[in-house]
Amino acid sequence: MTALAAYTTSTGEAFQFWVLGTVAVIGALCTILMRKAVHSALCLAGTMIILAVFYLANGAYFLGIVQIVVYTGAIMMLFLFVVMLVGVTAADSLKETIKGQRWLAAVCGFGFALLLFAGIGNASLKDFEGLAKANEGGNVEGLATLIFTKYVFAFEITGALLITATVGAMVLTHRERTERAKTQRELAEERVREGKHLPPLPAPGVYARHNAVDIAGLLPDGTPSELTVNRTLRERGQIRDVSTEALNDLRALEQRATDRLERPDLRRTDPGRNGDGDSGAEHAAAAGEQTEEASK
Amino acid sequence: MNTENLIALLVAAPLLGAVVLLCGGRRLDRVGHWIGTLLSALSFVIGLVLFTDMLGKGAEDRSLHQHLFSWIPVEGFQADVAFQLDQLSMTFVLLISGVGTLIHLYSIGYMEHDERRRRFFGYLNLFLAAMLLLVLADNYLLLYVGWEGVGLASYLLIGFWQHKPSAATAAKKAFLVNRVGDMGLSIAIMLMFTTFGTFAFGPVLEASEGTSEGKLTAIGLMLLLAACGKSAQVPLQSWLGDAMEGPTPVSALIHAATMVTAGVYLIVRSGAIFNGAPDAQLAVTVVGAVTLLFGAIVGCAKDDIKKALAGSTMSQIGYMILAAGLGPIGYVFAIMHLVTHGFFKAGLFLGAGSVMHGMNDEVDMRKYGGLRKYMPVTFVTFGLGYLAIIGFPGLSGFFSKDKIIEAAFAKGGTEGWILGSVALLGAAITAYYMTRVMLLTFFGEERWRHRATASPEQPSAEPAAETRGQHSEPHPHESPRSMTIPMILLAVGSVFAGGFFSIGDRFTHWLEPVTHHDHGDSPLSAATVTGATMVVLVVGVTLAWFQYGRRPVPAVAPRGSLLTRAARRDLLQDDFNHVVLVRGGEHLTRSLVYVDHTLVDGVVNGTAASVGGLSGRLRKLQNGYARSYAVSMFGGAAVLIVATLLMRAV
Amino acid sequence: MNPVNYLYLAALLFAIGASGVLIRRNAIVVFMCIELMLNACNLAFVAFSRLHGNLDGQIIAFFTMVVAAAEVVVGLAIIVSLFRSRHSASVDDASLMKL
Amino acid sequence: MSFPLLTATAALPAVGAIVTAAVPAARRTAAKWLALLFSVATLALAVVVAVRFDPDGDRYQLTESRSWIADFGVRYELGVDGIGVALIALTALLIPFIILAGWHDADPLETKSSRWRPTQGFFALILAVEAMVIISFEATDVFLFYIFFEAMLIPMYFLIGGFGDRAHAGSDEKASAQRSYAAVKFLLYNLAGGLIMLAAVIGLYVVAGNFSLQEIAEARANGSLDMATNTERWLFLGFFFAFAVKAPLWPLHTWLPNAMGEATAPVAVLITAVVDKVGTFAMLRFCLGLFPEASKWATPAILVLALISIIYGALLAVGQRDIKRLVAYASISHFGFIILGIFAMTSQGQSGATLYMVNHGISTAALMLVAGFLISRRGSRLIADYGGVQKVAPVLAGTFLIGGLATLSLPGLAPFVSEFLVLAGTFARYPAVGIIATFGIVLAALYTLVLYQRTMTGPVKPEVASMPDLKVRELAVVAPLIALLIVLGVYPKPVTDLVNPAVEHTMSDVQKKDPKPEVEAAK
Repeated sequence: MTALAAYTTSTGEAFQFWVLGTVAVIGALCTILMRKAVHSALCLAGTMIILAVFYLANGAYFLGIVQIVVYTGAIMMLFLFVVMLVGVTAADSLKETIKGQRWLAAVCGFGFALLLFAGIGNASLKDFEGLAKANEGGNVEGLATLIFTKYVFAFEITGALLITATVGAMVLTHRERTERAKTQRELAEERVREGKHLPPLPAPGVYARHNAVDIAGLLPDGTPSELTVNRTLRERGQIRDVSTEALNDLRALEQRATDRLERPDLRRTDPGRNGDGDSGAEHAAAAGEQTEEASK
Repeated sequence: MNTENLIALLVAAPLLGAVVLLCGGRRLDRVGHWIGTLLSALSFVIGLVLFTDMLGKGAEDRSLHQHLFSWIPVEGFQADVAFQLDQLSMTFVLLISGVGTLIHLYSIGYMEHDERRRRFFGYLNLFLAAMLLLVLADNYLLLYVGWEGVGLASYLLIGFWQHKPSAATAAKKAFLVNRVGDMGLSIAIMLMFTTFGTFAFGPVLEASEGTSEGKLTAIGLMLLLAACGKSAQVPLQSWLGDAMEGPTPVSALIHAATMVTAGVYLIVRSGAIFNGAPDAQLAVTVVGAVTLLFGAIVGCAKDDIKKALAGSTMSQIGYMILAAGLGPIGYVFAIMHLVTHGFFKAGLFLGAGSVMHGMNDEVDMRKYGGLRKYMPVTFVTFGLGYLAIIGFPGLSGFFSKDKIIEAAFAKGGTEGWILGSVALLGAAITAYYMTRVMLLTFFGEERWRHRATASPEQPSAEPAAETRGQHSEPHPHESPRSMTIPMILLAVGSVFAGGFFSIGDRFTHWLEPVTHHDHGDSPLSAATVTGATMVVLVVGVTLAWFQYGRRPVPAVAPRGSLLTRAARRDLLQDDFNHVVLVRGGEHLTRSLVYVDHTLVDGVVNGTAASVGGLSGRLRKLQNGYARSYAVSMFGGAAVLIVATLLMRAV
Repeated sequence: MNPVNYLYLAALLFAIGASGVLIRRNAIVVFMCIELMLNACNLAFVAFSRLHGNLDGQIIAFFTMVVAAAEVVVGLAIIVSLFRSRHSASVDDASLMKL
Repeated sequence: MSFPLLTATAALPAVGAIVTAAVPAARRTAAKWLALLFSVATLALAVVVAVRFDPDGDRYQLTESRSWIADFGVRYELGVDGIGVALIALTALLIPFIILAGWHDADPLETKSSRWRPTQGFFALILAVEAMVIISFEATDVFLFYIFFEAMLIPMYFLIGGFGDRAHAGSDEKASAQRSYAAVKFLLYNLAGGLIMLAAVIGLYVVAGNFSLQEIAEARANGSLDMATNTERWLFLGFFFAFAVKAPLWPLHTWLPNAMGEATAPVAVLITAVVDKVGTFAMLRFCLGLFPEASKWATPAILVLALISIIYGALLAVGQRDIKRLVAYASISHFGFIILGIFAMTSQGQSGATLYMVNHGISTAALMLVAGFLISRRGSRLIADYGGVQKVAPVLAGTFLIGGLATLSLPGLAPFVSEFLVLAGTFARYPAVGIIATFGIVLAALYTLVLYQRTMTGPVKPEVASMPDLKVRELAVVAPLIALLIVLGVYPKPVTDLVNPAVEHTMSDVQKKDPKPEVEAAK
């Protein structure tokens, strides 16, 4: 029994494995399936934390902590940072461009998993030593001794690698301004030459009810103008279009105005100059009311 | 001095002339013709010297031999440049250089108005050199050189007026047909090489006794093919008629006196081989007989005087070939007729040339007539030649032709009878067409007076015809001295040569060592044969006289019987060639060009295209998307794992 | 329960990450998937070190983390500069390998 | 070790090529003279080789041997037998004439669509080809030979594709398109052959363990190296294929008409008279020398192909409308004769074949160069565009005729000797083949005379009416060639003496005896 008995874990660990393992897998799947990079990042972070837990469960205390601190703490944050910096592109359209790519990928992944399972399955991994002995001097001390004795060179080289990576990152991201900055005059002339947007871009629509930059200003015909909104917002598709409700408000106001002043609806009887004039006056009145309401 | 060394000079003299004249450039234009004539005369003189020297010796040791240098020395294949001068060669040397010289002389006057006269004489000398080389060679390969050399010379001379497409075509045709014959000669030489290991006359002819008849027959037939090509025998005779496009002296020298008789020389020279191969001999006689009739018939129908004479040449050479085919009985007479024919036919041609010269280069006999008053010398010489060729008793033709007919009968058996009667028939026709020529040309009314312009279907032979002649009425006149003298000399030859040869069988004894003559046993007595010949002769002449002498001759040829029309077209032989060979060849080459372009090339291009297409399809996989590359990488990794797992499983 | 399951889990995660790399077009996400694969490996290492009862596995995992960190730094830098140059973080846009 | 004469002979033109190429573009004429100088110097060296060579001495003389790639037993081994000497002499002899004939071919075009043409490059390339050809005639190490056999293609490719004939049908673009097509076709065909040969070379190394022709031949002879029958046959085929492409043998011939048609006349001569000879030479030296049994095994098939080449090439020549293509097809027919002679396995046949290589080189050079002069005058390659040239340019026409007569192997001119030897040698062993091949001489007469008649005779075409006759330079090119044709036709003994011993060696390689004549008449 003792010899052949497969090394088993405590039921607690087993329970923990089955629960967290499922969550980890789900997280991984979400990572690759979420449409928005941010969500993927978050799911990945979750998975990593779970992995950290598993490390701890496997007696790799140091790694567990490092996993949380370095990975989930640093690297994933770095990811998010870059996402914020770059990921303005709206979520990937999950429509595949390369024919058959998705199926191939799925098949490959699935088959690969099967292969690995097969490999692990027919490897003889019955009896686990357990880390009790190795960790008796303390896990961190154990690692430290190994790092600074057996793996010292690798360690040093890793240091070098890190330095190189940092420098490399700086080099890559650092942009030398090669050409002289354009003066305003030049910019203006360029605009004239290109023949678009001679005047400055129009401002976003500002209304009493919501004066946010993500609201497109309305063109005279009431349609929203894309130009008025920041490009990033546009690309993220985070523009709120208020043209319709604004028009509805107007219509409601006029309705109320006609009711209150008990004047017959001239617009239907004789459409004429005065009618127009009235409507103009009503506009003004409506605007006045709105401002009053906003001030309250 | 040692006379062997002179032999080379025989060839060298005219060769030198050719080189000088052809490379000399325009500065020789004024003396060129004299250089040429003198050099050919020189070789004639050398010939005479050697002849006298030869006469001084005994009959057996007359054969001279000169070895110049080893030509093609290869393992088992030794070709030398060496000359052999025996009685046969000597006969030819004298004929060639003698007649050649006369015709050089004649040409001086005849070609006077041609600005390329120097070149013409160069070609003539080249021809003489080649012809002498042909008859002097001591092995078949060297003979082959001369053989092709005369072919080249005749090509150049037939096409001398190259600006005329007809002339150029005729020249090409002559060369090509000769080439077919040459093919026979070269195959014969190869056969000799494989059979005897050599192709020198001596060894081959010695060894030919002990050789299998099959081999000898093969060689003999190949030699016959060669002879047919060169001597314009059926089936390779078609070129001779067209060859008349050349200047008349050329027709006289090459296509009457010398070159066309090379075939006879070849057969007589290879007598030993033919003696061992009866079948080959039979073939030779048949060819001779057929050509004899063929040429005669063609000669009857032609209105172009030169073409008529060409037909006659064909049939006369038919006689010689026939005689040569008879074996030892006939060799001598073949050669004898060859020599006499050389005289009178050359004379006839020169006469014809003289007539044309006087008649503004008109060749259509129907536009002649009654010329005897205007050009007496020509008339007399031509007449003598005429009498000689029809075999008028006492003149050359009489002796030689009569002997041939006898020999034909003497062949014995049915063959003998058939051949003999064919020969007789030929004699009759000869008499007929020669009389016709004679009457049309020199007798009857003067049809050339106030006649319309030349009939289109008979393009005149000379280039000047387009400029002068044709439009103005001709003023027949006698030719200059330089032209008449050769004609006179040749006439003399054609009168006396035959008698001189056959009195006391001089010629037979002279050639004895070469031809080993034997008198066959003729079923008919010589007298009978002679009588028969006379009869047919008279018949032929009277027939012709009734047809052309009594009645006026229409200026435009009547439609004539089917045979006549066929004969006018060389008995349709040309049409046959044209339809079968020319058209067929053209289609063959065209289709082959197509095949080469589509099939042979197409296969290759097809493979290229298919490879291109395949690669194009494969290229689609390389879409440049990193992810698809990643997939393949990943798949590859998976495959690797599978492999390793299987390895470990195994 | 047998700790081998950790290995199975690692394999599964690795495969998922791999397919992610193949499926996603957003470079950042692709990067995340790579990270996922690395982590799966780390898990395997840790499990192995438990299996063999020594810490070498953990050491390797440790190094892997370091390397991963370096890699992420450089990679993200590349992505950023890429985005600067072509205003997109899609891997397919960089299909320059095609002639 | 004495002065490396062979290396010098091959190196001199190479140096010349470099020097010529280095001449600045402005000094065009200087480059030409330099090239001519170097080619003449090479000729002098070749003469020295021919003099130093003793026909009755060892098989390979003036040998040099240095280790080159020791690991693979590749040695830098040079040596010449009689055949090699003859062909080296031919090459060295022809190149000066080629250069002289191409004097103006590479001058910048005056047409407005003219690209800049590196004149000195033209001559440098010609010299480079000469160097490679010479060394491949000298190499007795298979690998060494292979390298230069292949390297030859590069300069040839540029010569064909880069310096096209100015006389083309249609526009410049069309012409350059055809030209590049021809060049690429040339390259592909020969590369394909070369690759297959490379495989065979490697195979040979695997079997024999080294590349030295002599060692392998000796080993074969004394039985210390015996190949399996099939191995030998495959190797033989590998070699033969490459040589048959180069030779070119039907049905691998189609690159030649394109190449010769599009290239300038001198380059065409370079192709057919010099470069292609390497193929036939290599058949004689490598195929028969290394694989005698396989050669004998393959003989029937090869003879048939050769026959087809002879007849087929001649017939197609008759069908051509383009002068240069006509000459090309004629050459195909002649190469058929050469291959026939080689594989007839008789000493007459092989001597004839070797002689044929030399004579065909000279005769084709004469004909093609004159044709080139003709074409450069009228600016058209189509036979139909000519007529009556004989009237206006008699010397040109005369030389053209002599060249043509040499092509139809008229007795008295050099090619006749070789052709008759080949025919007789073939006939001695395979009478039927010999007879069929004899038809070739009739067809040769046909295409030559048709060509001459259509171009030179007949009424003078207005376009050619003002055609100038040969200039001094051109005469200087043609006259020596023609003189050579006549001399070698009358007195070929020097060449045959040079060749015969080598041929005997080859015959002993293949262990064949000449068939004995049935009647020993001479004895």
